[in-house]
Amino acid sequence: MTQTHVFDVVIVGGGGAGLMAALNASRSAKTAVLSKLYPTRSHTGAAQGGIGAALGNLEEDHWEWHAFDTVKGSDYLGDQDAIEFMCREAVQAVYDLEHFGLPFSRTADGRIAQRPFGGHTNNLTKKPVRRSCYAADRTGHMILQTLYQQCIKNGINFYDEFQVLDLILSDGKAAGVVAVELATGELHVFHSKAVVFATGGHGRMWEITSNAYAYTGDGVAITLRNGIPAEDMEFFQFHPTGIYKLGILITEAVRGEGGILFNGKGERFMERYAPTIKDLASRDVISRAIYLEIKEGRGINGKDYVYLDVRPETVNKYAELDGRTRPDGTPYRVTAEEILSKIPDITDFCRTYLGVDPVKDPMPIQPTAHYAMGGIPTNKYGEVVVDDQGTVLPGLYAAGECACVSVHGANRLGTNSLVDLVVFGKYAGIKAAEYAKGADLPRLPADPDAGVRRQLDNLLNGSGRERAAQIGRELRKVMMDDVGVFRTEEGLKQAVEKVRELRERYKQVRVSDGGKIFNTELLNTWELGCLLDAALVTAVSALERKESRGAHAREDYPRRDDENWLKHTLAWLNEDGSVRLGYKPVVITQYAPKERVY
Amino acid sequence: MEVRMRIFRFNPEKDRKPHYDVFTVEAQPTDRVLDVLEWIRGDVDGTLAFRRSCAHGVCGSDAMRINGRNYLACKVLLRDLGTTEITVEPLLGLPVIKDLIVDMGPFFEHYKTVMPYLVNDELPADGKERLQSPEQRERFDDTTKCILCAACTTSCPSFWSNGQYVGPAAIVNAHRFIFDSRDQAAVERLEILNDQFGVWRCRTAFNCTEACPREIKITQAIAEVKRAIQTGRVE
Amino acid sequence: MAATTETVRRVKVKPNYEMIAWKWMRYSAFALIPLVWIHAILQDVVVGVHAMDLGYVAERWASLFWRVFDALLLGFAFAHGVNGLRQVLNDFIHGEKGRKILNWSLFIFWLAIFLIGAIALIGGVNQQFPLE
Amino acid sequence: MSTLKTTLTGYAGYRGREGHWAFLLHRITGLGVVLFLTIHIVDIAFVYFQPALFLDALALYQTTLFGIGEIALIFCVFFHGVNGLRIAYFDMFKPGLWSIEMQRKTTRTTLIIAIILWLPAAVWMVRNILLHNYGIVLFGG
Ligand SMILES: Cc1cc2nc3c(=O)[nH]c(=O)nc-3n(C[C@H](O)[C@H](O)[C@H](O)COP(=O)(O)OP(=O)(O)OC[C@H]3O[C@@H](n4cnc5c(N)ncnc54)[C@H](O)[C@@H]3O)c2cc1C
Ligand code: HEM
Ligand code: SF4
Ligand code: F3S
Ligand code: FES
Repeated sequence: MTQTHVFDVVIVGGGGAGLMAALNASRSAKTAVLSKLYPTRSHTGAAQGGIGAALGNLEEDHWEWHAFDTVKGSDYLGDQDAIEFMCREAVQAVYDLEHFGLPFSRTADGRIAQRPFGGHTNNLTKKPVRRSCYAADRTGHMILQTLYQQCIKNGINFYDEFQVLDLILSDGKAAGVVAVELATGELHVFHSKAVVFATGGHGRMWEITSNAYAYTGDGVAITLRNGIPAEDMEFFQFHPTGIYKLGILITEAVRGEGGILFNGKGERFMERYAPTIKDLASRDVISRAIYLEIKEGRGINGKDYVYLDVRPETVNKYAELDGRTRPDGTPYRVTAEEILSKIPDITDFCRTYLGVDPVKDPMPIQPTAHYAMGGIPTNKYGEVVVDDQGTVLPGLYAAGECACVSVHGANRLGTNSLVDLVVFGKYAGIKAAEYAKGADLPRLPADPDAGVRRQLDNLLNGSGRERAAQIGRELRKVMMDDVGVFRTEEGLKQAVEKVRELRERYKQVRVSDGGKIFNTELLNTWELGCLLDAALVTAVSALERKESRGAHAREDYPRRDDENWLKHTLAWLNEDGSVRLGYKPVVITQYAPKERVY
Repeated sequence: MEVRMRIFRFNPEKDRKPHYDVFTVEAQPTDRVLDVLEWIRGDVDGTLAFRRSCAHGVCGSDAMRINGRNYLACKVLLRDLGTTEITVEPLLGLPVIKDLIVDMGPFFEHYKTVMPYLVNDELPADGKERLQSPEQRERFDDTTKCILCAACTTSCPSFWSNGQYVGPAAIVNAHRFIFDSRDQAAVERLEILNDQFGVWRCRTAFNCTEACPREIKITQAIAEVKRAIQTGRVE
Repeated sequence: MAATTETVRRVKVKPNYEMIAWKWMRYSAFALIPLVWIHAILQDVVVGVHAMDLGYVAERWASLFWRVFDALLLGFAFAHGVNGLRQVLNDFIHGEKGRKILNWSLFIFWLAIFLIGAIALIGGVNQQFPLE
Repeated sequence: MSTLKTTLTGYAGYRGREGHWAFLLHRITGLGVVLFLTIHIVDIAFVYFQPALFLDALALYQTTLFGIGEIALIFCVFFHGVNGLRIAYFDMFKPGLWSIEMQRKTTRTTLIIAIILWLPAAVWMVRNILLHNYGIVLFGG
């Protein structure tokens, strides 16, 4: 029997964005948070480096500079009104977090500590600026914990381990969601005035990824299946420094603290690709540089990785060469202890997974799939926009990595995702509650969970000719090979074909577990379906975009083409598996597109 | 290398009693136990149930007993176990729901009882951050690392014998606020922990500290709380 | 609010039984080391059960020092031990009521044995009994 | 789920390290000593209440079986004492010593000290048993 619950606002996802929305929505609306993981297991907890905000605690900084860096980082694809909004709001958002109890690292005079991060600069001198507010290398962990703590304090209604499988629309408005309770296998209908999606990313479609198993793009897939487009899906960030083979992220903060990249010949190759800020260039630039080094045979021992070196002797040598100074003007020199104290978790990863001590040995790294710039299209209030005219779908909101505002454009700057979560999570929550206040409870369609039951029945009763695990492997491989750091027409065509084929084969899958209680096989297989949908849209969008911009690097179209392509992709997934593309203009306020050099 | 995985199985819809299944798996010494479990679920037996998400020891989903000791399955490499005979069982002391999945409800309930949130409604006049010196921040750094994986609480003999004990994880999270110079509810929390099921249940068995994947000095934190209660000094 | 390096804050927590018991276990531990060890080494090892009889006990208790020593031993060790026993059993008895019954039973048990020991200690070896 | 079975599974089956074993040993030795102490108070009290019974009890204690028990008791008293002292000191004066390295090291040291204290006593007690119960003279006749 399907149970029905009624709320004003239902939030799907208990990560940073979802909890921020919950805290703000629950002030005035009856709110529930549904999450397929216990909220504290969300991937926000994995974020290491920091959250960017122009507090100016250590040196001069202005939110306008932050906005410019973000626009430039986005390769001019970010919507500038939203970017300005975010960077201005970031300052207050960080103070909010501190007031919530977040244990930021501190400066000597007791203020929130800040450090340099890729792509963040002093706009006048073009030198890196200390803008990333951090708590050692556990900033995301602290944000997630702090927000969860506040939710407990405020008695938020949590439905933990409830996986949302469908969105209910009625009369063109959001009317709730359908979820399965993992512990019982029962379906629940959450009937509500407003729905906020905050389901995180979809990086599990790539072989080498920093993303959690749970990052299967459920939110994007569910909205796609309900006729809502996905925006800019071709832009997926590859972080330059993932642990070799495992993909586990080594934060940019390691380079912020002075870490240097070396190729197999022992060269500091970033000097050639970004002469001004070198190892602190933006992520797409470095990922491509590493890829090219490897391609030219300059990986370590000719293999497909390079070294990230944060040994104190290396850091000090290059800090001297670069003339790097501390805030008080003294030369920048570090000791092993200092490094360890700033990146304790990274040290632990290296020791656990590589048996390498980062202050004694260099770390083998390779680019790793990391962050979805694209997603569910929204405006700066988190309202979901369903066409190129800015038309809002009443009652539906999205925030966090699953949403595309778009503030990250073609390439996200480090630390900006956490800003995105707290700023847009907050506004999505506020707006959803406001909307719920003025709206009536929409009519619930007859049999709202029929669609979900059909999906699950198909998986339980398929022919069994195909295995989900095999399809997943093939998907990850083709995405890595053909929709990775560099892309070509040919590769993308192949990828589209392959994903189409995999989607067909997916229909032949049958799960062996027929039980209800924690049927993880059933849900993992359902998630694979989401990945396939998101992958198809990604590959088709990428195939169509004939230019190189930010994270989307086409070998056959190596230049950015503002004339034809300064626009956002919108992709609709049709019932028959075809993808319809549309485009909408980029909002430009004060920063005219320029060539992006670092 | 070839490993023999002996895995605790219990399906409440079918089994009256738990049993063990053995899977023989070809794996690399650098594979994580989680990789092996994933492979078994994907390619051999889809009905195997366990939780996981981040796969690198930061989300706290996959705490379980591996060869008799609590670990995160994603943080133990096969080569670290020193044997190819591997027994995997659910955490001890929480009700088993299915296979390696236990009911985390009681664990989170204990966590919630210790007021695990900052209490301080006074905001600085300028609306900016509250000040805190690096030393004050350092004082509670260790206990901010907790990911609520329950490896500690379910390794504690006091918790095994009496689930009413709040357990080391809850104390760790109380410690995180008690020693935060910005917080104003240290007394309330200490009073909560000064209960017959509070800190005094800790018999310093130390399994918690050994089990903690975040290397939190749990027993030390508990001792500091005990001292604060007795001496009235939070230092 | 200023950032200071002052890290000590004062709080006041009402003592309760568990806290006192915990302290008791530890303070008594310090006292028990000399008491128990000397007693055990002397009686069980140096003298040994084979050399023991009523005369030995009478002789020992003739000294005020040893009587006081044994009184302290009885006071500290037995209360420490019974409280330890209480802690162990409390681990296994989950009901509020069961624990109450247990605590009272243990208290009575402690009192009874303690009184028996105390009376004997005060009364000394029963002289009506013909000593050989 | 905190049943007796869980507890015993954990006590015996959990592969804890030094701390786990120290906890168990401390508990067992503590309980052993209370058990003995209770009996001992009662039997000593016989000197006042029932001197005849006291002599019977003494005769019992002099048997080999009880002799062995007594040797174990002495171990219990030493281990429980040294370990209790360690715990009390850490808890009350130096919480900072509750680190993994210190825990492992001090627990081992505790066991070694207990054994060093116990061995000569045990040897002497064995000698007494052999001498008095079997007339075998090991040394110091
Ligand atoms: C290793 C790593 C390091 C990073 N470091 C940084 C950094 O330093 N700075 C920065 O700015 N950004 C960083 N990022 C990016 C940033 O952490 C993420 O983009 C961000 O945390 C996403 O937050 P979220 O709230 O959108 O999603 P999440 O925190 O992942 O939350 C998603 C939530 O949705 C729930 N959910 C998903 N699907 C469903 C469903 N079907 N039904 C119900 N619930 C569902 C999940 O349970 C979860 O609670 C990093 C990312 C990674 C992977
Ligand atoms: C020789 C000196 C002794 C010292 C230093 C000592 C120390 C301690 C300490 C510190 C504890 C508390 C352990 C904890 O709460 O974690 C304890 C517990 C205990 N002690 Fe002793 N003790 C001594 C002698 C005795 C004696 C003589 C007895 C028996 C009569 C005894 C019986 C117990 C028992 C039963 C416990 C409870 C064990 C448990 O909770 O697991 N102890 N001891
Ligand atoms: S203290 Fe350590 S072991 Fe315990 S829940 Fe937290 S992280 Fe896990
Ligand atoms: S294992 Fe338990 S007894 Fe104390 S030291 Fe840890 S909480
Ligand atoms: S899967 Fe996240 S901690 Fe192991």
